[in-house]
Amino acid sequence: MDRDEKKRVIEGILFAMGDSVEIDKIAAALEIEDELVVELVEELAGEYSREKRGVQIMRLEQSYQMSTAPQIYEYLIRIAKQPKKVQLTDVLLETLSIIVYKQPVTKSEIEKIRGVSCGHVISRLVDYGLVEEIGRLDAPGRPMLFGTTEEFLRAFGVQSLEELPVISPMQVEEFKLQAEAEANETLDVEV
Amino acid sequence: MDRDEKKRVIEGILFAMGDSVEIDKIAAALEIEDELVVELVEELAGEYSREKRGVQIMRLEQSYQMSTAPQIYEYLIRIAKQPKKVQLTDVLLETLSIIVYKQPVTKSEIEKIRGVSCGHVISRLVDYGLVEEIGRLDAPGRPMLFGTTEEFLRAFGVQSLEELPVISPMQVEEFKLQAEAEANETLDVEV
Amino acid sequence: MELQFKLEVFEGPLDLLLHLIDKNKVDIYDIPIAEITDQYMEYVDEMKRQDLNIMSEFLVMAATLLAIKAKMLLPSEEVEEEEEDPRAELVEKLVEYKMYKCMSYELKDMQVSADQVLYKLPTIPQEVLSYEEPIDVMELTSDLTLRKLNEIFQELLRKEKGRVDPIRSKFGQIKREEISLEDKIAYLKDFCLSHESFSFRALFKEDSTKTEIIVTFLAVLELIKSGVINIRQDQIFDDIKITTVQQKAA
Repeated sequence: MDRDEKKRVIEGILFAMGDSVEIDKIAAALEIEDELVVELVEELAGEYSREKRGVQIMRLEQSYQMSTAPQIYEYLIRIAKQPKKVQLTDVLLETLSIIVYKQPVTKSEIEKIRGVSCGHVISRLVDYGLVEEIGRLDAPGRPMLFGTTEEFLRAFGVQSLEELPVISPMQVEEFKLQAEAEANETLDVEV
Repeated sequence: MDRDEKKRVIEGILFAMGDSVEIDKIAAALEIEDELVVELVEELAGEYSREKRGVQIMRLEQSYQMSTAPQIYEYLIRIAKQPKKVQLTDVLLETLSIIVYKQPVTKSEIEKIRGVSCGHVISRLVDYGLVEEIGRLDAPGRPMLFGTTEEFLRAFGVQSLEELPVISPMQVEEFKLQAEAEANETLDVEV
Repeated sequence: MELQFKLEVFEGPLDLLLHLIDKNKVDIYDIPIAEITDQYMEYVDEMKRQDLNIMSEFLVMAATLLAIKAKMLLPSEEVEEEEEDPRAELVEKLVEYKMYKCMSYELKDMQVSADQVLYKLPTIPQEVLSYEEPIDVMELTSDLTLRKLNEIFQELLRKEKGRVDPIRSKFGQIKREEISLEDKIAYLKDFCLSHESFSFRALFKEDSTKTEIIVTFLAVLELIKSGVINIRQDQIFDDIKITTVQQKAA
């Protein structure tokens, strides 16, 4: 099987699976090395984007997934049934952001930060598939540890957790200044 | 929107729908004539087959559908068939070790030792064939008693349970003393 | 009722505090505690009027604020060198909370832009999908030895011995922990039917949360009001003795 054939097979696999497919699974099916899989998929993804195709290939941690290109969304929603988009409330987002940046984290740690009980908020995030139990803490009661899922990466359009904005008090100050600047601009316009 | 852009949108539509999509629906989404849709899809399908892609576009009556190319079926089966990596997690191992040393043992006894509910863990071990129901306890509710299977012995290369490393009452006493000593130490520090 | 609308917005006591700090344009590291506490209490009073159920966590914070305020008012006798600012712990909490709140806005923006991509369902022949490889137990247990199994078991026994409190063992599950005042009142009424007199402290387990204690206290107040129980406390900080008022046979 030559290079192009391999790419073809990978294309078909990503299409048929629909979901994200782990690199090592593709490698096993094709009986090639993981590195070659990455190389081939990246080539394929490059062609897609160069040719401005209607579909794209995205990486999610150690997996690849095929999806539509964002540019055609407008036409697509006229015909494709849009999956129910979960509107995350501020409470959910707040709790999620703690899990994102503190994972693996227990419920009581989250509650300590938010200052309110979070049991039902966490279960909602679990229901939405954004968060899952990723183990247990080796402490009395062996409390569950929560972390984010692959679905989280998809929902927030990042390939891996490393791509998320960094969190530090300084950063927060900066956001605040930005927000203030924006607010002032708005005021200027109004005045 | 030029011709290429239209083709791009059609590609995205066929991908996202997965199923067959009627020509008139595509036409409506793009606000173009049915005839033009047919022309564009056929062009797209031609490109796919010329480039020997892993996916193809087929016409079905008054619809089009995107599917995998028949040539890659073999690999598709390989990837779909890949067994999910089963692993004995810590939770499974812990539960197994209790069953090994306490058998015949009920679910609630196991849960008392582990401090968390174990129902699904035990059934997983039963699924793996390492553990089985070996009777019922003559007590209210007649709870199931679990023990290890022959498969377990085979997997660990022992001929009988007598060959298992022993935990003596003396050892248990020792744990107790240790725990007490630790507790006292903590107190000393606090005083 | 403008205030009512506003109150619903706060996610918790920290959120409300941050709002007050922002509104007063004061430095989070140098909170004028007396002022902020007064304003906080005002909000809490308003909330109390609306919904007793959301109160407990806000009350815990109120108590904390009052304690800090008191500490700051007290003349620090012969100032021990470098006495810690009583506000320090609260400030640390506020800063951390604010950090995550800020990030949650970032996340929100990211979600909006990630929304424009669609995926498709798997289209794999059913017979391929439903195939399940049998589990190879030998492979599964290949790097496991009896010795290791024995070690795991011993470790478990050790942990079991060290586990002081069996109730804590249930901490792992997510359970709904909001204790509603209504439930607590119902529970207490029930409890009164079978207990003629009991102590307030007897109502709690070792691991009862502050929230639970506060809600229980509120429930006790409610039952006094409706004449179900009487209470007596001999000294401040003493246990409260509760006696059930004999109900007329219905």
